[in-house]
Amino acid sequence: MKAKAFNLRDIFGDWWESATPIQRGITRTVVIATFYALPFLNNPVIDTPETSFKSVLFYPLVLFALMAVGLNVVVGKSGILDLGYVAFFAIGAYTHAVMSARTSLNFWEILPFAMGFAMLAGLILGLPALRLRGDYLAIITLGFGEIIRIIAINTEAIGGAAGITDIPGPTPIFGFEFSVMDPRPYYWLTLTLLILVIWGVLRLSHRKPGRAWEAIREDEDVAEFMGVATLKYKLWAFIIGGAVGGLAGAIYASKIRSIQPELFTLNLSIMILACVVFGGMGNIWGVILGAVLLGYIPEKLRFLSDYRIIFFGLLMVVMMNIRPNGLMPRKKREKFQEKIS
Amino acid sequence: MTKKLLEIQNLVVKFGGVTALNEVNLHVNEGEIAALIGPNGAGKTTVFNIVTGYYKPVSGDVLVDGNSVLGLRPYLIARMGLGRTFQNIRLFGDMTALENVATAADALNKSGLLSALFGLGRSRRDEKRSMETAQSLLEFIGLDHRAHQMAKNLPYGDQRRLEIARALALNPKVLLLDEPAAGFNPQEKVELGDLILKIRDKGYAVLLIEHDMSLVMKISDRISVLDFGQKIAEGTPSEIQKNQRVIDAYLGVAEDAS
Amino acid sequence: MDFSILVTDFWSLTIDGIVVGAIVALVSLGYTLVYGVLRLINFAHSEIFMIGTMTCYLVIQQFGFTGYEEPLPLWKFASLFLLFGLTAAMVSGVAAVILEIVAYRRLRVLGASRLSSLISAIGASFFLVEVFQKLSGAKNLDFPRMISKEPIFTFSSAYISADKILVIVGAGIVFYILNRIINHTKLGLGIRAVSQDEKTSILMGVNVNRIISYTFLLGGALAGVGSAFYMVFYETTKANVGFLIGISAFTAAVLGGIGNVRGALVGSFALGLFQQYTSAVLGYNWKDVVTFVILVFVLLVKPTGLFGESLQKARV
Amino acid sequence: MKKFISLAAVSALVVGVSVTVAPSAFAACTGNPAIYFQGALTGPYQETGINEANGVILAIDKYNASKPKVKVEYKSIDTQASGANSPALAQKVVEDECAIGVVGGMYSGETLAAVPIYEGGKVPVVSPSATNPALTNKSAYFHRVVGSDLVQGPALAQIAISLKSKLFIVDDATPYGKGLATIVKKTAGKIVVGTDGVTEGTTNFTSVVSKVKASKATAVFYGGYYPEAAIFIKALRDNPATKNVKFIAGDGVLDGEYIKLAKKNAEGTYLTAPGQPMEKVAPALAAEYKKKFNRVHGLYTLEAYNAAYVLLEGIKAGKTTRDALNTWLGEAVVKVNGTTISFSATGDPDNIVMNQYTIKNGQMVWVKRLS
Repeated sequence: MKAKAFNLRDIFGDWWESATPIQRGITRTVVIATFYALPFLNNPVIDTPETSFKSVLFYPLVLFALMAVGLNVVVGKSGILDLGYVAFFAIGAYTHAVMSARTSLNFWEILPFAMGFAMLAGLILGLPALRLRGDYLAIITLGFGEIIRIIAINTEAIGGAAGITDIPGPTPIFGFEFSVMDPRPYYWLTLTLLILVIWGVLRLSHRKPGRAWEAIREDEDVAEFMGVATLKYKLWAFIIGGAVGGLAGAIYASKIRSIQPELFTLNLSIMILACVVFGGMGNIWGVILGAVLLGYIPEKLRFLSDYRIIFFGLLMVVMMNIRPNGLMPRKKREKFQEKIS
Repeated sequence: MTKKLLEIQNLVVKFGGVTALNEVNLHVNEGEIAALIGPNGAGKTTVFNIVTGYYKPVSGDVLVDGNSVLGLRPYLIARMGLGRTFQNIRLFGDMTALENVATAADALNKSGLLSALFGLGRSRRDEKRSMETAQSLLEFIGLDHRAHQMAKNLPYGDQRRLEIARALALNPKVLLLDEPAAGFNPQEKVELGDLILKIRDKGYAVLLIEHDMSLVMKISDRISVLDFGQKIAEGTPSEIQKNQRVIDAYLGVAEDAS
Repeated sequence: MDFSILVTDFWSLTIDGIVVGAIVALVSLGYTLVYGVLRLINFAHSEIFMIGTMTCYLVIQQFGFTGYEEPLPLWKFASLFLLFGLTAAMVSGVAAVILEIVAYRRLRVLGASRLSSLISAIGASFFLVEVFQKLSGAKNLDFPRMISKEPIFTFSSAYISADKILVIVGAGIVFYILNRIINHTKLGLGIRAVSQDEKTSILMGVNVNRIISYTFLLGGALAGVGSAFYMVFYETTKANVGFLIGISAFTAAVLGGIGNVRGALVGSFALGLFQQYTSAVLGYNWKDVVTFVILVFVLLVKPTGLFGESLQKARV
Repeated sequence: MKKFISLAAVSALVVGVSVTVAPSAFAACTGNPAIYFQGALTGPYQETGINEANGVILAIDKYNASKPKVKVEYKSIDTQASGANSPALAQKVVEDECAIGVVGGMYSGETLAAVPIYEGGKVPVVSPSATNPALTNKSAYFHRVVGSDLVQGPALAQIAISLKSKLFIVDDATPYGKGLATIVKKTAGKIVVGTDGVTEGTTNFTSVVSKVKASKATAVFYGGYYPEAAIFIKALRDNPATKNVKFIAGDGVLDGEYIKLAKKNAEGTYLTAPGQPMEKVAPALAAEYKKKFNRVHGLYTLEAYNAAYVLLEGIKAGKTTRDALNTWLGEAVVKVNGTTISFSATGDPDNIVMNQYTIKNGQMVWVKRLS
């Protein structure tokens, strides 16, 4: 057998495969618990200097991660270049803002609507747009993102350019109060939802839908020839991505309590796309790593004031050149079997 | 009378004014290996692209097991019983061999995305079926030891055979093979011929596009010849070999291609 | 909604639309040329345009020139315009070549996914905008009035002034030269060859790297020329000036069929005119909405844009 | 071996977590109380931001120099005037136990996004220049020393009416610009002959000019900030048909950069601002400012100074906790630089000032007090 290069990922992978269910369970619990415990950390090394680390943990870190996981279904898994992901985020945010003002529903009851409207938007856009490919699709989605923002600016019924203020937060649940003061419950809530979404996405990835998406990404024509209903699965990817975006938007609105259309610009779409590619398209863990880093680094660099985006841009170029497929690229662990002859 | 599993009637195809196929009639009978030969640019691959629904013909009809498939999306045609391979290998490179085959096997499962998400029994049964189908097909073509390797990392010959396994996962009525022997050495060609015969013996009808005449002559039951979008001859291998028109139009020119 | 403006001010809107379209076209060509040879969106191309406008500004600054109150005599303007126009073309062209080397080349050699290049380009774009933000103090930079904007003559409702004539005629000359380059030079042949089929071009002995560099040079230079026209027409720039015009130009390229030079031209003028009309009737803000809706319809009918070759069909 | 790795990994994680866990409560304030400034210290709007920040610094320095019982520290958060940045930064202020008051935010958008957090942390806020009406009544902790656009909008409409004009209204789709334009449109009523909306950052006003021309308007109101206003006025003046329209705009345009960019076209622009002309109202302070920072004050330098001054008066009166200071703000009547500042229950000033300005010979000139 060839000597393997020292590779943490392989070492962990080998260990994970040979681990007993109990060992796996313990590891899972510890890792998840660590993430839940993050707001209690008070470590000057990881703290952000100018902003509150606890607050940063919620936005951008975990919210970026949630959106990146959603966008990853679209871009990473199915290979659909979506430059208008912010639209779903905005739809979710506005759904919560408008419905909590106009109806007596609380945050938890509105959440399904926020996701539902985002999914509906995905369907309405996806049906015509997903017949197109590659860069043509990219420009249509980009346009969609802008259109949603322009409509929000020009619709006085949803606050126009000034947006909506006095958005209520979530009502207490399991003894957690969601005060605007304390970002931690929001962090925990989003983290919980993120774990749920990861669970769902992983489940799909390992089954028929995951294979269909991968096949579409690899070669759409061939996937179609092999009986994959490509349009249907692309639509599903779009809708699932949209639902996660809408979810993130509703949580965001419930936290910041006032939203304006100018919060939902193309830049946010690009940022989330960058998280996906920077971390490693198609690999959910890589994508999360990308989101955490791209959310964290600008906050950490805030002390550089003007120069921080300069460094940030430079970092993106350098990193992509060093690791073109992202920090943790999608990689299947191949298994070799000796042929029994 | 033998059943015609695939039938092409009076097919006319034009690309921007150029006639690619002109009034072509073809069919594949149950349990036979039919071959389609002709010089480069004669329109052979176009036939595949028409019957699998990728292009639309100007006129004519395509019947799969007696039903017209004209105007259907390619994936539906595939599910109705046409599996194909490609002249230039087009596997899902970043997926494992097993996944490549399972993807096609999935097409015959009814369970959808939601049942996969919520782990309903039907989806679990389907998942098992896909995996078992894929595994047994890999065994059939002798690739089971490479099941968990990525398709793009397989040797060339294995990639060609994997494409065949993937097409078979659709449980096709007719298997369409587009130059399966391209790039093979003589030994591999012999093995391929045996494999195609084995496939026929399993009960699949085969439509074969191939430049290698010795292979075509050896395994085909019936051969059709295309030249400049026209069918110029049809018959058993021995008939075709004797056909003066084929010899004039084709054999003398194309011998170097193999 | 008031359609009467389309009647009363038709020619004024049309002339302005042509002027805007001409400037957009010069930027759009850069997207489409690069797309042709590399099959990727050069996201940082808008910043190449920005660098062009900054170059114009700096050249004029070097002359300590603030001719705002009274425009220059024609000969003086012409020589100055040639000076900063050519400098901008050169600087933008070189900047585009450097961009390609820094942000794309290694990725291309490694055969990375096109999205990796996109993110690299976005990083480069952030970097350039912020550097110029810093250098310019994040301010709008004011360009002096160099050519009279008094109407020379009126044409129906349209006032035709020297700057508009300059942009339209100037852009026409540039398009003519570009046409010569693409269709009648060895470089043009190389670009067309690589656009058609990179692999075969390599086999045929085309130095693909050099062709790609030249393509970036050409695209950048066109954006530089566009930036000179832009500065004369709008008389202002800032670090993020590229964003809006970049989106317009990219949309125009897609509308025309990205990768196709003629498509970029037609798409740009169509977009310029169309946006001018819709913003007059519906309001400036809604023009983008209508534009994208129209774009969806155009692409649904013709999935590769107005002039795009059906690349995907040719692939199987 | 494998088991060892797993154990090592698990234990490393556990140790790592336990070592760095710290009590979640905020560290109690050990130093002097601090007043924060919230606004743009970098980015496109830094000019206005720095002018305001310096006003706050000046007030605090003067206060500290007067040998008070409690000295006050100046701190700042740089939002770049963006609502996307301000919540996380405001959170930091709230968590700083020493922070007992905030001067800011500078623009309406960033303030709207940050106020809920200040309210949660019970930090009193006094804004020198955020004028969006939606801020009023939002929070018991929000105050401002300037009147809202509910005052500025009608004042602008009144100018248009008194000019007997047919008015065309254009806005830039920002919370400030569009908000103000909406109010102007409502109060100007029948004289409005057309509206349009542009995008912040645009340079292409040709279609807007065509619309103005077609509407036969004699005056144009622009709701937005100075960079676009300068381009817009130039485009209007260059077209013979709109050459002579009167140009009316709010405080977002009232800035030295507007004159620099629009040059002679800026002459005669009708401008309003709740901000006072510092060189007239407090010439000595303006001179002190110039000496200290080696730059001329801007619009709202005085208001920032005044806002900080009110908070400092409270501290001087012994209100050194957030709540005490906030309660005190509700009742206080402070005289500073010729203005009497007190707040209504909604947080708006009782004494609302509105000024008209114009540009004359390349200078910002105060015309009159409107209210």
